[in-house]
Amino acid sequence: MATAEATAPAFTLTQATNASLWANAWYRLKKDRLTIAAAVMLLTFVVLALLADVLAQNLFHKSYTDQDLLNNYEKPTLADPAYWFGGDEIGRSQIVRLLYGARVSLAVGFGAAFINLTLGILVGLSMGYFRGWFDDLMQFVVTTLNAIPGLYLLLIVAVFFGPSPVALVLILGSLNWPGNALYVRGQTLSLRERDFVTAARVIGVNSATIMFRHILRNVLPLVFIVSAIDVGQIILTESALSFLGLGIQQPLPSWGNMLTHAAQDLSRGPWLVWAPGAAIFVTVLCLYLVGDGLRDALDPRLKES
Amino acid sequence: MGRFILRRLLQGIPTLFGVTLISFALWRFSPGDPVSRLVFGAQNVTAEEIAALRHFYGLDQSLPEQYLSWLGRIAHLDFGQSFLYHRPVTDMIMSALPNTLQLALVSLTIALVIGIPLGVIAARSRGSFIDQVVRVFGVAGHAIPSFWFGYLFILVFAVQFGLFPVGGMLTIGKSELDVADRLRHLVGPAIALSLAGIANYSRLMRTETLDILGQDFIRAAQAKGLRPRTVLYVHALRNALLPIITALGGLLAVLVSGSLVIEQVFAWPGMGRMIYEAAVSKDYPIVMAAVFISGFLLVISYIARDIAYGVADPRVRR
Amino acid sequence: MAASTFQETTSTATAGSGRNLVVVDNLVMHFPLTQGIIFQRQVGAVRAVDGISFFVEKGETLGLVGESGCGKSTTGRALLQLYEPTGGSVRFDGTELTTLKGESLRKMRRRMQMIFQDPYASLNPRMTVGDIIGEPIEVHHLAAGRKKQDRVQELLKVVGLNPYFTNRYPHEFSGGQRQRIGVARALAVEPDFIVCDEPISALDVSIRAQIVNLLEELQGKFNLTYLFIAHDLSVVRHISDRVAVMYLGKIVELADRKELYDHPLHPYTQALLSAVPIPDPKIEAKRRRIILTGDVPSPVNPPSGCRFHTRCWKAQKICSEVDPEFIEHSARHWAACHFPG
Amino acid sequence: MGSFRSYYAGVKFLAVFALLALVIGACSPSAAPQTSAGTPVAGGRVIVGSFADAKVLNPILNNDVPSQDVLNRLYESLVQTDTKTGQPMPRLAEKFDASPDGKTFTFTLRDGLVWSDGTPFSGDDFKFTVQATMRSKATTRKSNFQDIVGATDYGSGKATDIAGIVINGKTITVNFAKASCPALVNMGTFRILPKSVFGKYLDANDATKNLDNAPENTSPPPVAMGAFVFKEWKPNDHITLVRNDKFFLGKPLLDEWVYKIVPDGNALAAAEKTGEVDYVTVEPPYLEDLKKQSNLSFFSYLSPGYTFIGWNELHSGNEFFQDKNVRQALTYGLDMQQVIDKIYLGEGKKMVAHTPPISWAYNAAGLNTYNFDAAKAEQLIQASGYTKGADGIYQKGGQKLEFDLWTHPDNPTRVTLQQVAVEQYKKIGVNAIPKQEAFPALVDRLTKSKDAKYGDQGGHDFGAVIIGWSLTDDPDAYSIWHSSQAAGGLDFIGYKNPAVDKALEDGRTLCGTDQRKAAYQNFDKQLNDDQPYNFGFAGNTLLFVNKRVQGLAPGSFGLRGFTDLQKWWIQQ
Repeated sequence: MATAEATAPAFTLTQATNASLWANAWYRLKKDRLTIAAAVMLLTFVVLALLADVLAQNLFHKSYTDQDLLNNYEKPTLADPAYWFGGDEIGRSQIVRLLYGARVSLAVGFGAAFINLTLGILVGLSMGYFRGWFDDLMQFVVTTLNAIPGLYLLLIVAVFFGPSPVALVLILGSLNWPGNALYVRGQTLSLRERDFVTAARVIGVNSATIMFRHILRNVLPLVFIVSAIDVGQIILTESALSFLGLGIQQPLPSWGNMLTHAAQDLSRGPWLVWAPGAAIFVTVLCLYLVGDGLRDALDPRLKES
Repeated sequence: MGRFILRRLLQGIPTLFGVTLISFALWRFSPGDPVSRLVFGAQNVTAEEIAALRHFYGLDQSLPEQYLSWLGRIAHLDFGQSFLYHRPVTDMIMSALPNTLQLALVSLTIALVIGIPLGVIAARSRGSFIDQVVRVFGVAGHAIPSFWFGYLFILVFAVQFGLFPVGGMLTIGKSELDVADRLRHLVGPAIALSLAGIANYSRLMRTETLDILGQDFIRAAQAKGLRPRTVLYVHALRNALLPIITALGGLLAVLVSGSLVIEQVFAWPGMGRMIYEAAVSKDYPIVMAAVFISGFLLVISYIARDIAYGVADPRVRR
Repeated sequence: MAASTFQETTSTATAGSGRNLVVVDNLVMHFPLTQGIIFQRQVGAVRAVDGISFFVEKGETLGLVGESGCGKSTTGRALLQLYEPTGGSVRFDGTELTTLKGESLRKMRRRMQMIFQDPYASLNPRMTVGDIIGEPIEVHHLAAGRKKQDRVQELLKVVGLNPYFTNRYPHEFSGGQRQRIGVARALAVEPDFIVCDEPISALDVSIRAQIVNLLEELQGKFNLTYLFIAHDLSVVRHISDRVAVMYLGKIVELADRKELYDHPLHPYTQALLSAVPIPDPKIEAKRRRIILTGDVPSPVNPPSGCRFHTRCWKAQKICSEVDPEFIEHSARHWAACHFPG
Repeated sequence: MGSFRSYYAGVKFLAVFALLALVIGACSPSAAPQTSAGTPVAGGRVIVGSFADAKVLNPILNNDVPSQDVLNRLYESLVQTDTKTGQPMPRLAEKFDASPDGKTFTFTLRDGLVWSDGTPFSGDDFKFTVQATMRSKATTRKSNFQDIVGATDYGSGKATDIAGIVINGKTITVNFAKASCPALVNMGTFRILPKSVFGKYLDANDATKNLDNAPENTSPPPVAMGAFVFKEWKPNDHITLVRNDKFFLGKPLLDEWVYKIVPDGNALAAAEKTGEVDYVTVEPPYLEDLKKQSNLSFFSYLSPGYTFIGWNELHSGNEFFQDKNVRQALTYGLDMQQVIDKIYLGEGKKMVAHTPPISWAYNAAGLNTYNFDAAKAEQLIQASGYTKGADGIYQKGGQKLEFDLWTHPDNPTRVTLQQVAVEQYKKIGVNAIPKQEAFPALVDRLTKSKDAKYGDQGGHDFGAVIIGWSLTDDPDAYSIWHSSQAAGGLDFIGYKNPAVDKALEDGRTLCGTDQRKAAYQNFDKQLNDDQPYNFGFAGNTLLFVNKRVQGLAPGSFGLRGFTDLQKWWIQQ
């Protein structure tokens, strides 16, 4: 399973004040071609995923469930667009399934990361801002959740809810937030002592507005970066769950279940393995690179030498 | 120090309590139960047999009773007996845990030994081609789903070239003490398991090193005539120590509970497989014990981390 | 009426003329030190402010002076209810603030503002100047839309900044300019009272006078009352009408400016004054400097009796045993010392 | 992995490993006879690869295939079905006999039987095993013995001995209280424990004593009757057995028999290729690749068992499953032969009724083959008064031919069948909605859930389910099809047919071969016509063995791959 513990960014915002954040970041980012390339790649995948319906109907003329059992294990061929990437064990078009798989995998990744992010921010902000008993209680909850092997939680919860995409988003989204929460809490603890927060209180701004307008605005850029990596981790976790038979279920394709299925069928359809494998690999890699690249760009300590 | 450790251990008790309560509730309220699985498919099982089985497994008690009697046994360090295996859970854990630890420690070492230099190298040449290659390489291993990496490793190194065994811990018939054979078996799973660590530590070290490079003391040290590389590694390492220790604290617990996927692919008889099988079979004595032990190890690893913090950074010491 | 009841029960320092805007009576601010995670127990307290009383008259500037860590900033913040005081009372224009909660407290905030020491830290780096100054206007529903924009621009003009800077971020300004933004934000709600928490200490020496002049000018223009916090006496001399000196959570001396500078009663005030350079080189050369020995004691465990006795050259046995009362030695001149003068 | 899960799941369905006499089985044609190369020599070790570890090495407590694989090496039984012919063969008993009324069974032991430690084997060991089973609180095996006269009384402590088992020298006579033809297999093939070791756990006068928690359950004693003796067990890694020089069929040639656990299908196939394991059974996806390996021998044979789609007749909203026409249409409308050919590479056989085609009780005569015929399927549906709606789905009186089709995701084989079924049924105007649920949850759904309308009659909350049976060597199918099993038993689809009940009861009480055969033929004809399941297909066991291992004789029944283990040898 993913070891999310080690992904917390190693710098804090306290020194970030002086930089013109986004302008400088963009300036730095433009020079980081690897990050730009990764971002473009990701964007391409997202666009392809969004266009899945259009492409499937107009270019490939197949849905992701259309079967052709008589001609299964069709080898990749240029003759028929639907079989550019070959066909699977019951004759479904691999490329169409990849497109819809992109939709599912990315939606699960981003969806769950969004929940992680939201929960992490809400809990972390409240912990750091209100401190006291709420902080103590949530610290306890977070430590306790961290102490249960994630695998076991996933297994039981997956058995509980059944492997639908929505359930999967909810499960993965509700399991990874403690890391985000602790990170946001740390940032909030230091930010809430800053004078601009005091100034807001003097003005009479209420707690919610202070948390969301003043503190969150300062935490958000970094949390987004953590989340970029989180998305990658979740896509990997989905594939691991598919491997265990608990991921997204057929006929709905996800890159994870396509890869798992293909890997078990290596000798009959070796071409089936490479596309979903590459899709996962490239996506996760790009998410990491974009996350790290953004962090570099946003980190005021990394001066141009 | 002794009092500090004792106090932290006591603070861990509510956590362990919470962990076991959650696990128990999840186990009990999720669908499926061990007896119906056992009985399903076995022909001509009588109602009396089913009742006897429920009694044998203690499932005829009310839920609070079951939980309390489990807690009572835990107080005597008795984890009970596995439903599925009819043997003491303690024995089962004692046979799986050392295997998992062995794998975890080796892979951790690999991750540190490869990840740290990678991070420093990338930072030293920030923005250059080398940096970009290292950035991609550091993360690449982790971006491959681990089961797929395992399959590739087996196909290429075990089947194609015959360099390493496909799986297991020892060649059948070899002595337990045959270190060379043991190492050959460790290579595949340890590398697969270390990929996440390599990605994380190289990224961490890269950030830390970039930070160091921007600081004046590097120039000061160079002025003293120290070799730049020495200065960099020593200082970067020292500064990166705290975040790495932080990361290790959690990581160790994760590794201890085992990496199911890798254990599965490489036929490694560790904790992950044990917990997994127990979870799908609803063999709760094993699940509860494993959760309890990994929770306990997490508490311990946090304490160890805090002590290490004190050693690494005198400011933290109280 | 309120003042008279105070007179009977508490220190005389709270009794001023009827024009008092702020009356602080026996204000105590302790920060607890705790141990344990689930079951916390208090093992002690940082006694940042330990029973102080004073008043601020309408339209005046009260200087509050003391070394770092003596509790003067805490006093300012506790006064504005940024902390919940451990004890004592704070009355603002006749209203008891310590018992105010929620909306009524928020309404009072309109009348009390604060200017901060560090102009870099007190402005949210992610907000534009327009948003920063506009926020109080919005919070108190003073204006909206176009009118709010106009008001923001007007305020920028008032503090001497280009009114078209509203879309810029704080980092695009110099320290002095930022402090002006901070002042504009404080003025936005048209307050009566402003706590100036060392507003110039973080600025370049060359700009300090500009800001002090701005504050004085605004005081006249908008009839403001200031509590001006500073860590040395030289700064407050120009702007203060009266000066209070704090040591380790207590006010040790309080008097009109001239009285205090000319006739300091408390040895600590004398020591502080001796450190203030005098522009006349002849006098400066003859000036006797009192060098305080020893460190400031910890506010967790303040010394018994007079808190200053550990560093005081006049200290006698009684000083370590009896805490001297804060008494009016001459008209409007209070001091807490067994051996004043 | 998926293969592991499928195997694992299969374990749960494993019915008793019965091995009855009277089997006239036919071995699948693709099982090539092994050509022996060279002269057998002693020595060496064979490594058997398995997806899962054994659980408990005590036949009384055992419930899974891996444990059975190992147990069968350690302990022996009175009789044993022949692997290829399925006929009952002498094992420890050189003679055996069943009375025509199915109530009395007699076994005569061979001469000079000894355990591996030299202790003589006697009828007391058998009796002790029965006693221990009846006293166990953790067993699911009592059905093998509970109809023996006095057995339940012994189990509850009312009696201090089992009156129905009489030992007279080498002769064991067992008397049953009621007729039970399958008992010869169920009882006769039960593995017998050494009383000399386990005897201490039982007390004739104290019914609370049993061997449920005996340490020997997981660390068997070095006292074996089988070809091998227990040596060591590294959990989840391997189990090592060593040769039993006193094995009654002759000293085995192999020195060691090792059971090695490789839980992942790909890794297991790879290990077979590299020679890390010698012996594996695999899923169809690995077939072509392993067949290309010149160092491996391939064996393929049908196993008693099949994968099916069950139609729940007691599910509100799916009452159309009570209509025979609809059920038959759902068999006609799914091209099972194509599924077998394309996905299982022809390694299987289409099923149209319950009894396995390899069983002696099977008779194809009079059985409809239900060859794929989509038009016929639609005709049948229309004949029942259904008309096609605008969405292309048949409906009658507002009720659409629409149902949830459940299976469990950890078995890719079943998931694939589910996908194909959904598509093909759509083409005949039937809407099957694919649903998947983890195995433990699905078991609960099949056996514990209650349908809102039919719950009190035994109805469960699912429309249709794809799942499989592993069957005993004996054709008895009472526990799956008898109407008494609809509430709480394995007849979870709520199928009830008096004619089927009658046939099943005859099969249990009329023990003559011809009578039983007629009974099961009757039974199959009823099911063939009723189609309470789409009976799906029976898959072949696909066995690969390294060519260095010689002397194998695998087959469908009994010891299956491990027949005549004492004759196995390793080519140097």
